[in-house]
Order: sequence, then structure tokens, then C-alpha cells
Amino acid sequence: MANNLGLKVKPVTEIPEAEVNRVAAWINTEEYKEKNFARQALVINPAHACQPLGAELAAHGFEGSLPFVHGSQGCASYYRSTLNRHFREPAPAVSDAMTEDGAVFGGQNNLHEGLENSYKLYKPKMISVFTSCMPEIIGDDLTAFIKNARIKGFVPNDLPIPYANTPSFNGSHIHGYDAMLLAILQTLTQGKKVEGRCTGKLNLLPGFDANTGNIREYKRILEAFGIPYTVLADISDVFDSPNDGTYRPYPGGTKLEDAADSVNGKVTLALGTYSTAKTYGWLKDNYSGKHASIPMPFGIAKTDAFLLKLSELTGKPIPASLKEERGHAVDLLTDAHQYIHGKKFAVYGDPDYLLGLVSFLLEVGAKPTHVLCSKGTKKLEKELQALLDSSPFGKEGKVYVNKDLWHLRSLVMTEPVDAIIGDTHGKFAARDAKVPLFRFGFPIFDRVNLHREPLIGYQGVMNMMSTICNKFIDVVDETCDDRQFEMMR
Amino acid sequence: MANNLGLKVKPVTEIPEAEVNRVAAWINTEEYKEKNFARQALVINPAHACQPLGAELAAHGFEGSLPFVHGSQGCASYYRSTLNRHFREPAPAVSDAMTEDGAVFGGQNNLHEGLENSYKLYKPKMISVFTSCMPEIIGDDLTAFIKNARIKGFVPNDLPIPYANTPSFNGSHIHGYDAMLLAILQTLTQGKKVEGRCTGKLNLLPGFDANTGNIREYKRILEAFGIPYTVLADISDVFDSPNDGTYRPYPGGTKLEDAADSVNGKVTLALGTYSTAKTYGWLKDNYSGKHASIPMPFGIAKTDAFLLKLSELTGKPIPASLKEERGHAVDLLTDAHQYIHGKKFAVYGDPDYLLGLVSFLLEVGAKPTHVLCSKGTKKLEKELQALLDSSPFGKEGKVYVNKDLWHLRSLVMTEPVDAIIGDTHGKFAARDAKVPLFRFGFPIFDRVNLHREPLIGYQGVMNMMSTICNKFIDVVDETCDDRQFEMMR
Amino acid sequence: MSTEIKTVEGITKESTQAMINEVLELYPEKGKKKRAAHLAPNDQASGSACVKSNKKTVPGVMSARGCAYAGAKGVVWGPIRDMVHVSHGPVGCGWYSWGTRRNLMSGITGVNSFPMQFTSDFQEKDVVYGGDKKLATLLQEAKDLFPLAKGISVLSECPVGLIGDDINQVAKVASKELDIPVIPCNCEGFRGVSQSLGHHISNDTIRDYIIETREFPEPVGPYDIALIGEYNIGGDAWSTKPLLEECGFNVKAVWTGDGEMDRIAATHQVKLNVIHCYRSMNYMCKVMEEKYGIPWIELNFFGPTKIRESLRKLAELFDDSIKEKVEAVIAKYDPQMQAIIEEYKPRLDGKKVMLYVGGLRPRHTINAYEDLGMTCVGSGYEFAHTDDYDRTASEMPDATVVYDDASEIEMEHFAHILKPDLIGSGIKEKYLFQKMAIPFRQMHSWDYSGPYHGYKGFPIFARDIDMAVNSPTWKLVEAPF
Amino acid sequence: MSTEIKTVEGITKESTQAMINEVLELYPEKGKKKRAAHLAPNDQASGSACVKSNKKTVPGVMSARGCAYAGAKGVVWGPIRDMVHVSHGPVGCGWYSWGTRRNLMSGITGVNSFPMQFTSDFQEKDVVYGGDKKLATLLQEAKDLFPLAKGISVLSECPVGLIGDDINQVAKVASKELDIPVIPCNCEGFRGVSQSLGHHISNDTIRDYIIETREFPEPVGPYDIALIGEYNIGGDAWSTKPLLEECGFNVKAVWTGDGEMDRIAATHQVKLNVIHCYRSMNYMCKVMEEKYGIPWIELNFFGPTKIRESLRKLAELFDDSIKEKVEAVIAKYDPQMQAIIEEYKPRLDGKKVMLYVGGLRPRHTINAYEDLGMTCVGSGYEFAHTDDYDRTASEMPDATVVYDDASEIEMEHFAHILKPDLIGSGIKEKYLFQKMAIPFRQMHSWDYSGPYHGYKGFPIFARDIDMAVNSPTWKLVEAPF
Repeated sequence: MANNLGLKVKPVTEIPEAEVNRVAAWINTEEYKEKNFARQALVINPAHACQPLGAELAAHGFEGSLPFVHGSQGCASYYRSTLNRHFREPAPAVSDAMTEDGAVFGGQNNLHEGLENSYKLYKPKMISVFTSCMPEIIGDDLTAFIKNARIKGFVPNDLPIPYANTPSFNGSHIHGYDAMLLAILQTLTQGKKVEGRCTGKLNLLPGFDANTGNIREYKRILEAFGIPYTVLADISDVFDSPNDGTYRPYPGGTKLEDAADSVNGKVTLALGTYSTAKTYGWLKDNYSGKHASIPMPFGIAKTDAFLLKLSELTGKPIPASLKEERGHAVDLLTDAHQYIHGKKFAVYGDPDYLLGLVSFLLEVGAKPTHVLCSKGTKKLEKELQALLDSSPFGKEGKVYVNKDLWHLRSLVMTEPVDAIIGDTHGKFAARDAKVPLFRFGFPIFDRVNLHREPLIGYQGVMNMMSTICNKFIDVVDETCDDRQFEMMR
Repeated sequence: MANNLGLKVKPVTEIPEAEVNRVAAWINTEEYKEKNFARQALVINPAHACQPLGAELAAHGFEGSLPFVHGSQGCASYYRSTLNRHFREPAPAVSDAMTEDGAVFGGQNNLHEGLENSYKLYKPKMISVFTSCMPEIIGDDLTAFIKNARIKGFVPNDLPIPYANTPSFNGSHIHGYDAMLLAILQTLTQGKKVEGRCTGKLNLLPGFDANTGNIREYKRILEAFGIPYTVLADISDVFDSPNDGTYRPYPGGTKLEDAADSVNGKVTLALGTYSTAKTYGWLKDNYSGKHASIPMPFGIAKTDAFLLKLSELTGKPIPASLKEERGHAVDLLTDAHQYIHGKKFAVYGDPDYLLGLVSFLLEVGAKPTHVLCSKGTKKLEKELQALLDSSPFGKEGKVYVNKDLWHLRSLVMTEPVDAIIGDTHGKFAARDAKVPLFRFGFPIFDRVNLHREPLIGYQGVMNMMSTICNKFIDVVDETCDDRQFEMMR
Repeated sequence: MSTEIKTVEGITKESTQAMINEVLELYPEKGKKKRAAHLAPNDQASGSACVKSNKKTVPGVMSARGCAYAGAKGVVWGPIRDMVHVSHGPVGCGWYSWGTRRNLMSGITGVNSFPMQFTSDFQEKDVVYGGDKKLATLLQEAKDLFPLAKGISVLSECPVGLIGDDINQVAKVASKELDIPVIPCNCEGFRGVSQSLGHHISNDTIRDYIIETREFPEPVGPYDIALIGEYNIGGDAWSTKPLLEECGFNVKAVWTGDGEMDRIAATHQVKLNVIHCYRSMNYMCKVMEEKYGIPWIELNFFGPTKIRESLRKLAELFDDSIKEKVEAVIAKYDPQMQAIIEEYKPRLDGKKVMLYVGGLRPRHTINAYEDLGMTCVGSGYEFAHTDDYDRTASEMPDATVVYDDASEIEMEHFAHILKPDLIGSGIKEKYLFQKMAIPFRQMHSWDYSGPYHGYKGFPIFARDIDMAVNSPTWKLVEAPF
Repeated sequence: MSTEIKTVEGITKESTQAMINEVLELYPEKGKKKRAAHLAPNDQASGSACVKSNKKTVPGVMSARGCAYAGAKGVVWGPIRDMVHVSHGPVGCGWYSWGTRRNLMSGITGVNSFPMQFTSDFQEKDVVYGGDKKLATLLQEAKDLFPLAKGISVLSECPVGLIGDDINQVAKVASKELDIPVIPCNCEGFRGVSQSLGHHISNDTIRDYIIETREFPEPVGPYDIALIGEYNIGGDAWSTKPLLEECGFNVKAVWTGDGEMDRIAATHQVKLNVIHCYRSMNYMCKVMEEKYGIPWIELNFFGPTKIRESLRKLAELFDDSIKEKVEAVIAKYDPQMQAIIEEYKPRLDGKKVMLYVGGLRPRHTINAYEDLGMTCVGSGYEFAHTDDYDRTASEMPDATVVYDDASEIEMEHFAHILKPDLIGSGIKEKYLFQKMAIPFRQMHSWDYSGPYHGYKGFPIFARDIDMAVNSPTWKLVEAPF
């Protein structure tokens, strides 16, 4: 019995301290790095989650939308917990709790019972269904199942039930976001396109972005322009809802009628070309008006481009208040450049964030040294490399696509940097490398309120710049000799 | 010659290390603290500057106003440098460069030549004169001097030249601010009061506050209410001006005609009862409309009171957007209270800031333990004590008025705290006590951009709360054992 | 155990049943019927379960439950510090469970301690062609990169079981080739109804692959015990293990908090198993009892009353030397705990708490709250079984509500009616109740605090409960306008 | 010194004079007349001052000047680390000068190092009734609280001199009673026209009260020197002192950066005074030369060219042993400096710099910029004298503009015309020029960086200049819309 593995019984042993120390030193070496980069199968500390998580985020972004996981309830618990921890907000979502029988009989019964219960209990205006692994593998036919649910009266005929296939063994959270968003827009806009009608509004697609401050910032910018808009999907009020003593399961989100009418929009602008690729590809062919997909407005230059694009698409001039804000941001950059100039950064994150962060770093004279995406494409790799090549500060930078945070650890231990930019998961590498971690990413499990601080736009430039520079000064103040401890910095 | 002091020639000596260590330990003791608190004459590391610095800040707050120091040019350089360092912005001001002859002949010639030159060179709309020590001691008669300057044609008759006596051996920077503001308002409003006229505007007096973010926040709040306003004095655009490649010596400030017409205001509201005491005392008797003087809106309760007062005075309802913002702030406080609850703080600063900061700390469950003002009154002491007495979290708190940062050092070394709140000057005590310093005060010489981050209002609550809590978490992450280093916090 | 019947003013079986009926009315007929069996007023005197449990979650409700994988990875295997735990399948499961259970660990990360996220990151092609080959490769890579790892666990995610991979065979081969134990654990998330089956499967796997594969080099002593079902949340084991040692015991192994594979593998040599989390590990206690004749005892390390009771119950099984030590320990700590009670009780007396946690704390912590003067007005489990509810009956005040696998809407409704001063539950519930201005503590993770176990833990528990209940921030929720 | 005449394309005496005339037109007649004498094109060949200097500042202009107190407290006395320096008078002067000059210090603050702000904090009553009694009390308090302080300086602020206090008498009495030197320094801010008189008064006070009151216990050696006018800004002295030691010298005292009172007081025993900041301390060199026959030599530690020149000039005064060491030092560092030049020069070559600093750097740094390929197109001093301008003429390119006690409007105008790629000046000028999108470095404080002196300093200087000039942030100033 004891030898089920065919191994001998051995004494309980302690690893000698010298051996521990030897290995502890070894994992910081170039030799180890090579071994580490030779990995073919094992993934260690990836910086991406699976599709349904992103799907849930998109699903939350619509008014009265109840995210519905077709799959195990354990999956749903994981997604919800992640969102709870990041936003420190409720994330109401249900699952249809598939179990072993599902493998045999398929998930239709679960789906039907789930729809019936959740519709009655949580009174959603829309149920947004997405899948976890199990139904993807057994091949559940959601189209048929949902049709049957309506026929059997589990849900009203007119209740929108968009659904997305979001297999976890494909892509990452940004792709699940894209798939769910697409499904929702396809569902809601079906039959809503009216020849000649124009809402006069701009549809803005922020893409997968778990920073509610960013979404509010887009809205503030559009309001400054005087551009009427619909954000698709608007998670800002959902995941930054006031505490006034009342719990509201649906505290915000894009209004369904606005989403439906978005097909008749004047302009549709997708920000971040990676996390809304599919959705944009579809709506470009199906939405009225003008369309554009541009990078997320991180840094001065990309914010300039965003404002110019808004102006170009809407014919509205760039408002004076934003020009002034640009001046404030630039003022900070020139005043504080000496605290960041030449500092080396390891940066990792989702593709659209990465492109923005690298752009910002280059324009303030910092050196993005290790640029890593744990789920990316050749196209992304090229785009990042071209960005690095565009600046003398990118000369030493290298791009690593489909490498994980254990690779990153090897990089920062063998080619040191001054700081890491990423999400909470980077804290272990940052601790080992004894450098600060700037949490400009998702998820953030260990600091408060950061999701409310915008990173995009000129305001975002100011936030990132002061956060980074002040932390670097903190480090100087906290680590310098007494005789170097000074009043001014 | 060598013995001018009547002392013996001695050998060059080094203090033995043991003796250095003994004293180094001794200065952290209770015994030393007692000795330290017994000081009668020596002041060490006071947390306040002299009147003219405040006067200059007020003078900068008006459109086209050139601050003019009647006194030594060295004084002017000190004030300007202080403002440059804090805001990282230009602070154009002149002096009339009095020297020894002034002691003999008085400063009239300097004043006249200074007015002539500065008017021609810097084309001000107003020259705001205030004094440093020398003219105060020799008793220069500014009224006569300025009158003579006009008669002699050094300056046009219609150029407003308010002047304030701001002796450095009396009060602190907040009193100089008050004196200069009063002089400016008296000058500009002279003869402007019109029976029956009402501007319909609210005059808001922020008092001495070197946080431009606070001023912008007041304006944003008033705009949310839809209350037309005049800020007296508005330093926000002056000390947070955009960088667009053009230097403007007068980039903002309260318009002189608005200041003049403020006497016909509908409502006048002074924030901070200490730093606008004189000005408020005067305008209460001289301004039309309603008047009120309330504490600075630090923390939820005092912001509530501020909004209620605005509503009461103007008859306008509290806007929904601010109610929602309140909910966001409270949400953060409830979510993050565990990171600050029960933490002990040493707090020092100007009276109005102190009252606000203590109020905020109490309402989030922190313990203001040492509350210190290096220039205060019995009234302030009582008011602070009453505030502490109002909460169980104030039970252990003690108020120290007219004590300095060397006293504070003794306090934090003998009765430890978790953090200090103050200005840059507190960094030495904080380092010795090995606790963080939160720079919610003036001046800030060693971090960037903090003067742009509001501390007042609900937004200020959020900024202070996240700054404090995230720093405490930083400390945990940076100082904990490996085995306590965790993903979530 | 107390035999006195505890009551709560205003709460009767009728009032509780009425409250339950109200919430059931929210359901469609079928759902109502299913849920009805899981909600009931406690019958304290009965000493037995008043609700059904360990049933499938009702589809479409907001359940707090996890899955078998979560029970295996998060609870049982994850805390063993010197093994590499591979989340075998798509990237998500391992990512979600990475660092999100606070089973603290000693050692140097990546050297002799492995709190990282190891995954085979299944792609479409792995689903189509099978992942066994990838698994074999990654096991070799793990061995190469982490030479000091004592073993590797392979924790299957849903697709693995569905596509018919044979991880047991891969593990067997790899074990021999790499000369370290590679433990296959078929804990796919679709198995069973909750985390609970994951515990069971993991226990069985330990039984099949781990236990008896190691032996302590030193001779077995009379006070050799193992601490079972102690996961070192927030450092709990660093409170309870030294406490048992202070009482004269040699704690030879901890299952599995800050755990070491070798010691777990040699646990068949101990004289007694002391179990804290009965739900997740009673299987193994029973196995060891049957197979090796090791008795076991269930203890409760929350709050001075239960700690005292537990230590004395434990001492009863040993000689006078242990009894004396235990009394000395109680005499040493009781006054300290009394001081804590005197500090906090005045601010907490009469406050009401509602609990909804996993498989242990809904009953084990009740008395700790009572030590602080508080009353439990409702309790329930995510994944308990009838034996857990049996044990709960006597701890809870009579007639208070018991809920099994509660859905959020039920909890919300009960909170509206009962108006508790505190809710102790999980991250998914936390912000919902905080929006209702109800103080809340996460009682899975100690809300990033801890330890809460033992004498080291109670002062922290008391401080945290006081902080939650008496934070002045709750008073700010209601605006004066 | 270079005798080659340096020119700058596009700059002639006529063009410079025309630029000056334009700015003078902005003044009223009297102001124009006063300022005209302080602005002129350089005549490099002449080797003598082209402007008037050390005159009263014109009232009403934006001058960068400070006062005598600033010169005494900030420059001369403040850096002496083991004395308590009391700012005697109202609170402001001490507060403004607290920590705002970067004369770094060793030691433990409040124990044997005193970079704090000590003040008598004059109140109205002190002005009315005099502050002598308060001063006597505070001296006793300082002695009690800081028993290891080697001495106390009392630095008078304006009111003290105006109300007729006799601090000299108080100091004398206190010195005896407390048995430590208490040095009265009558450096009221109204005295003289700038910081410069404060330096002079402080020098005189050192002469009168400090020097010759201590003696080195060890015998005087042939290589004993003192380093004068080195204030350890950003750690400069920690670069220059070791450098001189590497060259074979014993640096017995540094005046006054990271300075020690005893060593300063025993400086009459050295063999040579090496002076860096001529302006602020030439007085003492001359006193020591006259009184003790100590020769002095003026050096320049900015940039490899000037360091090399300086060290050889210094070696000339000593024997072969020193000469050999100096050559070895040069041979060691020159290649390192060359590497720095090779790194930065390509990015800085041909860039133009305008300087406006205190009493030394407007000439001493010119060559360091030239080492990096840059050209100085304008320079001037806040508080220099004719002898400084004499020394400047040969360093600056011919026909470039020289400005004495420049007002901001003059600097602004010159910058508009000359379009420099960098301005090196002070905090009051910094943000004005940055708003004009002109790169800027504070050259009083090394902009919170440093050291800039010696071989340790040059790489940092080069890096900082490159950073300022080539920061991509400047390109962001102009909006594309």
C-alpha cells in the first residue's frame, strides 16, 4: 500500500542548511535562468487568468445584468472572489452548479433550473451566460439549451440571454471579456439597427480594464468635449458603488437600451486593440457611423492621440480644460523627471496595458528593460519591440511573450532593475529583487483603493508619475545612511 | 586674540564612541524628555515660519498681484525659495532691498525706487506690500510712504497698493496671510459697497493653505452645487500652472474686480477659523449678505458640515454627485478601516489643519496621541482637547501647544506612535522613531506633486485614507518575515 | 460541553421558521423545495442536525461553495510547504487559488518552500490530444528547477478527468524516474458537491501514496502526537503547535499547515492524532485508527473556555505529568485571557453575530464569541455533513437559525431580520454586508489578520472583533442629509 | 590656464551689447543706469572684470540674492557639524535656512551633530525689552541638552542689531560659565549688499574667536594641509578630501563642510591652505598667511581638465613624493573620466549652457561643461566681487554675456535670445525656465544630487547634465494641438 509509487520507505530527513543556501544562491544565477527559460511544459506563476473571469467582468458592465456561469459552482466562486478582492466590492453572479452527471447527461437541466431560479431570485434585466471548462469539453449546445429554456417558460421570451463560449484552455481573461462583450452587443443590438438613425453618440469600448478610475476618466474626458457617449461596458458604478447603507445588486452599468441603440451610434471607438479585437472586428461591419480602434491612452503621447482621434471623429475641438490638464501633467513630468530618468523597469501585464505602460516609461526617460506578457502573440511581440526601438531609452529593453513570472524572477535577479510594474502577483519577484512593485494592473489584492486611481489620460500620467517618483524617494529616505538623510529631495 | 572668550587653548579631541553612544541613548529617555520640556528660551525645530511668508502666499492669490517685500532682499529670497520648493513652481516677488542706511534714514527711498522699478518691469495690476523685520523695528510709516510714492509719480494713482505690517517676531505665517489678505480686501473693496447690490456669489476664504488641490476641490464642490463663487485668495492656478512652453508671471489668481465686488457678495464663508480670524472679523462687519466661519472640511463629518452650511447659506440642495462621492469615501473607510484602526499618530501643523486632521483620525478609529502646534493659543488647546474628548479614540491623546519638533521627538521616542502627520520637517523625528511620515502639511520639500492632491472634502478623505493605509501595508510587506509575506493584505 | 439551554431574546423556533418561510417564498417551487430542507431553527437540546447537508447546490443561486479541486489544492495539499503542487489543466484554477488561502509557510520560496502557482496551462491542443505527455515533461522540469522539493502533487482540474488522461500512470513512471514521490490526485472540480469531496479524495490519496513511506529516525515516544486539520491560517499552527509542546507533547507532524511531506508520511508512528478541522480530515484519523490503532481526539482552540476544556480533555488521555503541565499552562494563560476579556467585553457584550463559513468555524468559534459576551444568532456551513451539524446543535443557542449551503439572498434576508452586529463569513459575502453597514470579518482568512487559534490567537481575535464591531466608520454610513 | 581665445558662433561683443541694451530698455531711467554697469560682454583676453559688482541690489527687481545672515548661517557656520548654531532673533530666518543648503554632515543628529534649527524665536516682548537675557538662558539650555556640542555660534538676525543687544558680552559670560566656546556673530541681514558680507563677518569671527584656540596633539607634518571653502554640498568633501589624501596629503581640517570646530580652531598649524570657494573664504586664507605664514592655493575640482591642472599646480609646491603620487592619481582616474566623456559627450556636444550662481561656480564649472563638449554662453554671480570677475574673464568664451546680481527679467530676456540648452542656476530661477521648456539644473544644491567635486563627482555631474538636457519630457511640452 505504502509503495503505490514503487518507491522505497525512507527516513524523515531535513535538508542540510548548506544545501538550502547553495540552491538559494543558485536560483539567482545566469545558469538557472537558462534552465528556467528552457522550460517547455511547466508554467510557474503566470500573469493571466482564464477566459470566464474576463467574461464575468464584461457581464457586470451592463445594467441589471446577472453573470451566469454555465459550469461548476467552484469556477464561479473563484471568479467572484477575484473580483471581490480586487475591487473590495460585491460581485453578484451565479452558476448552474454542474456536477458529474453533467459529463453524462450534459448541462441542459442545470442551465434550465439555474435560469429559472436566478431569474426569480435576482430579477435581472439580462442574464449573461458564459462557460467554464466542463460544458466546453462535453460540447453543450447553448443555443439550443437557451431556446428550450424559453420554450419551457423558465425565463421570459423577451429576457436577453447573451451567451459566450469561454473555454479556459484558450486565451486569457481578456479574450473572455471580448467574447462576452461581443455576445452581449450582438444580442442587444439584434434588429435594432435603423436605417438613417443616428444616436449622435460615441460608443467607447474600454476593453478589459479593472480600473474603475480609468472608466470614470474616459467619461470625464468625453464630458469635457461635450460628446454624448455610451461606454460599452461600463463597470465604473458597478465596482465603485457608494456605501450608503443599502446593498444594491445592480448598482450601475451600461443601460440596456443604450447598448441596444449603440448600433446606431455616430462613432465607435475601441481602446486597446487586443482586448476588444473580436468585438471590434464584428461591430466595424455592423455598427453605423465611424469606427476606430486605437491604443489605450497611457502617457502623454497616447493621450494626445486619443484626444486628437476624438476630435477628428466628432469634429469637436479639444477643450481648453484638457489642454490645461495636459500642461499640468507635463509640468509634473519636467519637474520630476530626475527621479525616474534612466531607472530600469521590469513591466508585465495584459497586452493593451503593456503597450501603454512602455510608452509612458519611454517618454519620461525610464528604461523598460524586461517587458513580459504571459499570454501574447507574435504581433504583440513585434509591436512592443517597435515601441522600444522608437526611443533611445528602449535600447536595452527586451520583450518576452508567453513567459511567466518565474521567468521574470530570473530576469530581475540576473539583470537587475529599479522597479517592477505589474499586479499583486509580482510582489514575490519584487521582494526577492528588493525593488518596489507598482501595482498598475490587475488584480490588486493587497492594497486599497488603487482601482479608483486612473492610470489613463493626463490624470493617469500624473498619478503614475507621482506614485513612482515618490516611492523612489521613499526608498532613498528609508535606505540611505544617516549622513545622506536630507530635508530636500 | 585667540582667547577673546577667555577660554584656555585645548587639544583637538574626539569624543569617545562610548560617550557618543551614551548620549545617543540618553536623548531617547524619559529623563531627557523632562529636561527637554523644561526649556524656557531655546526653540528647536519649530514647525512654523514667520508672518511675511504667509503674506506672500496671500499676495500671490490675486490676478496680476506682485508681492513686494519692504525689507531686506534676503528675506524675499527666503520666502520665494520656500514657495518654489513646496510647489515646484515660480514665485515671482520683489523686495526693496533695504540695507544698513535704512536703519538710519528709514526705508522710504527703497520703497519708492522699488515701486517705480517693479511697476515698470513686471507690469502688475496690484502691488501687495508687506514688511519683514527691519522696517517693523525702525517704525516705517507705510501709509505715508505709499501716499508719497503716488504723489511723486513712481506709481499710478489708481494702482492698488495694499500693504500689511507683518512683523516676524509675532505670530506665524498664518497671521501674515491673514494680515495681507485683509489689507488686499480692504484696499480693493474700498468704496465698492453698493447699497442693494448683490453679486449673487459666495465668497470663499480658504485661509492659509498651500495645497492647490484643496482650492480646486472647493471650486469643484461649489460648481457641483451650482453656486457662483469668488475664492479669496485663489492660489490654485498660480501655483499649479500648466507647462506649455510659456512663462507667465501671473498665471492666475482672483480677479481684482471680483475681489472688489466681493463686498457685495451674497454669502461669505471662511474656512478655518484661525488663519482668517482678522479678515473674517473685519468683513463680517463690512460685507453684505450672510457670513460664516467654519472649520476646514477635513474628514467626513466636517465635510458634511461644510456642505450643509453651503446648502443652508445658499438655499441650494446638496447635489446628488456629492452625496454619491460621500458614499464612495465612506465605502473606502469601511473597507479599509482595519488598516488604520487603533493606530497611534503624532500630528502637528497649523491650527486649522490640526483640527481637521485630528477630526479625520478620530472618525476612522485612529488614535491621535501627540497633537502638537508650535504656534498656538489657549483657545486652540481647548478646542483640540474638546475634540479628543469627543471620541473614545481620543482618550490617550494629549495636546501640546507652543512646543516644537524637538519636543515631538522626545514624545515619539518615549511614547511610540505608528506614524507622524506633518510636513517635511517632521522627517527627522519620523526617521528616529522608525515610523512613516505623512506629509499633509506645509512645506513639502522632498516629495513631488503632493500639493496637487486634495486633503479636504470627500476626495481628501479618500486620498488620506489610501495614502495612510497603503503605506502601513507597505511597511508590513517590507518589514515582515518571509513566512509572513503574503499575497493578500 | 455545556448542557444549559441557551436562548436569545426575541428568537423562538416559530420566529425563526417564519423568517425561513419568508425567504423560501422568493424561490420558484422546485428551488423552494430543495432549499427548505437546508434551513431550520436549531434544537439545542437534541444535539443533532436540524438540516440536510452535503447535497448538490441548487443551480442559479449565489452559492459560496467551491469545488473538489479547491478542497484538494487550497485546503489539503497546498499547505504542504516542501512539495511542488501542480494545478494540472487550464491556467485559471491554479491562478485563482494562488496565495488566496492564508496557509502560511516557512522556508525559502522556490528553494525548499513552494507557495507558487505551478500549472500545465492546458491549451486547446492538450484537450484534444491529451495532456499526459506534457505532464511527464513538466514533472521533469519541476525536478530540475526545484531539486530540494520533497515531492510533487498533481491536482487534476476538470478537463483532465473528462478527456480521460491517465495521470496515475504518468505519476507512477515519473516517481521512479525522478526518484521522488509524484502524487496523482483526481480532484476534478466537477466531482461531488463542494470542496468536501476534494478533502476526501486528498485524504485518500495521502492514504494511498504518502503515509507509511517515511519513518522517523528517532524512537517513538509516549507523547508523540500529530496535529491534524490545522492549516496554519494566518499562523494558527505557530500558536497551536507550541501550545501543545508547552503541554508536554512532541508534535511530530502537522496536517497540513506549514506541513512537511516526510513528517506527514511518517505519521503512522504517532501515539495520538489531535484533530482540529474535523470536516476536512476525519477520514484520515479514521484510517489511522483502523490501520495503525492510533486514537484521535477532536479539540477546539478558539477562545479560552474551549481551549481550557480541550486541553483538559486531551490531558485525560495521558499521565499525571501531562496533566500537571496542562494545568500549569491553563494557570499561566487564563489570567492573560481574562485581561483580554476585561478589555473587550465591555464593548462587545450583548452583541449579536451571524456566522457562515466552511466546515469547522461555524461551530468552533461560537464559544469564543461568547467569551467576549456575544451571542451567535445564526450559523451555517458551506460544505458540512450531518456529523458537523450534529456537533453544532449543542453549541448554538436554541431556536437560532441554521443554514446549509446558504445562498446570498438567504443570508441577506436573515441579516435584515436579525440585524446582527457582526457577520463572520467569506470574501464573497463581505462587501455585500458592509454595504448594508453591517460590520464584517472574513472568517476563512481571518481577514488578513491572525492567528486566531490558541492563546496567541485569542487576543488578536478579540481585538479584531472589537475593531470590526466598534469601528467609528460605521457611524459615518448614514449621511446627515 | 588656457590662453586660447574661445568664441561662440553668432556671438559678438556687439550682439551681446545689443541684447543687454534691449533688456536695459525695460527699466526706468534710474534703474537702467544702475544696472548698466553690471551687464557686459566678456573680454576674454583682458583677464579682468567687465562688470561692476558687490553693489547694492536695485530695489524692486527680482534679485536672487540673500543676506549676510544667509552667508553666515547657510554657508560658513551651518556646515560645522559639532556646534549648535543659534539663529538669534525671530523664527523665520532659521526656519528658512533649515536643511535647505545641502552641506551634508556625519554624526548622530542631536548627539554629536546638529543640523537642526535652533532659534530664540523672538517675540514682540524680546524686541521691546531686549533678548540678551533670553539668549543667556537658551545657551544654558543648549549646553544641558547637547552636552557633546563643541561650541555654540550665535548668529544675529536683523532685530538684534537694531535694538542694540550686546550678544558679544552674553557670549563671553556664557563661554566661561558653560566652559565651551560661544561665538557671537553679528551677521544681521541688513548688513552689506548680499551673502558676501556674511561670509566676511563669519571669517572675522573665526579669526577672533576660533582659530588658535585648539592644537593638534600630533606633531605637524610636511603634508598637513587644510581644505578651505569646501562645504560638502551633496557630499563634495567626501570626494575631495579622500582625493587629496590619495595624493599624499593629510587634510587636517575642512572649512567648513562636515566640519569640526576643534580642527578648524587648530588650522593655524597646517603647512598650506587649499581653497576652493575663493569668494567666501579668501579672507581667512589671507589672515592665516599674514599671521602664521601659511601659503594658500586656489584650486578647481570640477571636471577632469581642471582637476588635473589643479593637482599638478598643487604638486608643484611639494616634493617629488607628492608629484609622483599626483601623477599616479591622474593616471588612474583620467581613463575613467575619459570613459565618462565618451559616454556623454556625443549627446551633449555643442549644447549651450547659461550659468547664474553664487560666488564660485559661475567660473569654476565652465570647463567641466567644456569637458562634455558644451559651451558657456553667459555667466554671472549673485554676490561676487571684482576679483571673482577678473578670474572669470579668461574662463568664459569671448564676447559672451556677463551679468552681476542679475534680475530675473534680465535672465529671462537673455535666455529668449541665446536659447541655451541648459541653464544652471538656483531654485528661484528653476521653474521659470522650465516653464519655458529650457532644461535646468540647480547649481547651488546640485539639484539634490551630487557630489560634483573631484573624480567621484564628475560622473555624477555628467549624468545629471545629460539627464537634464536629454530628458524626453521636454519634447512633450509642445502639444500637437
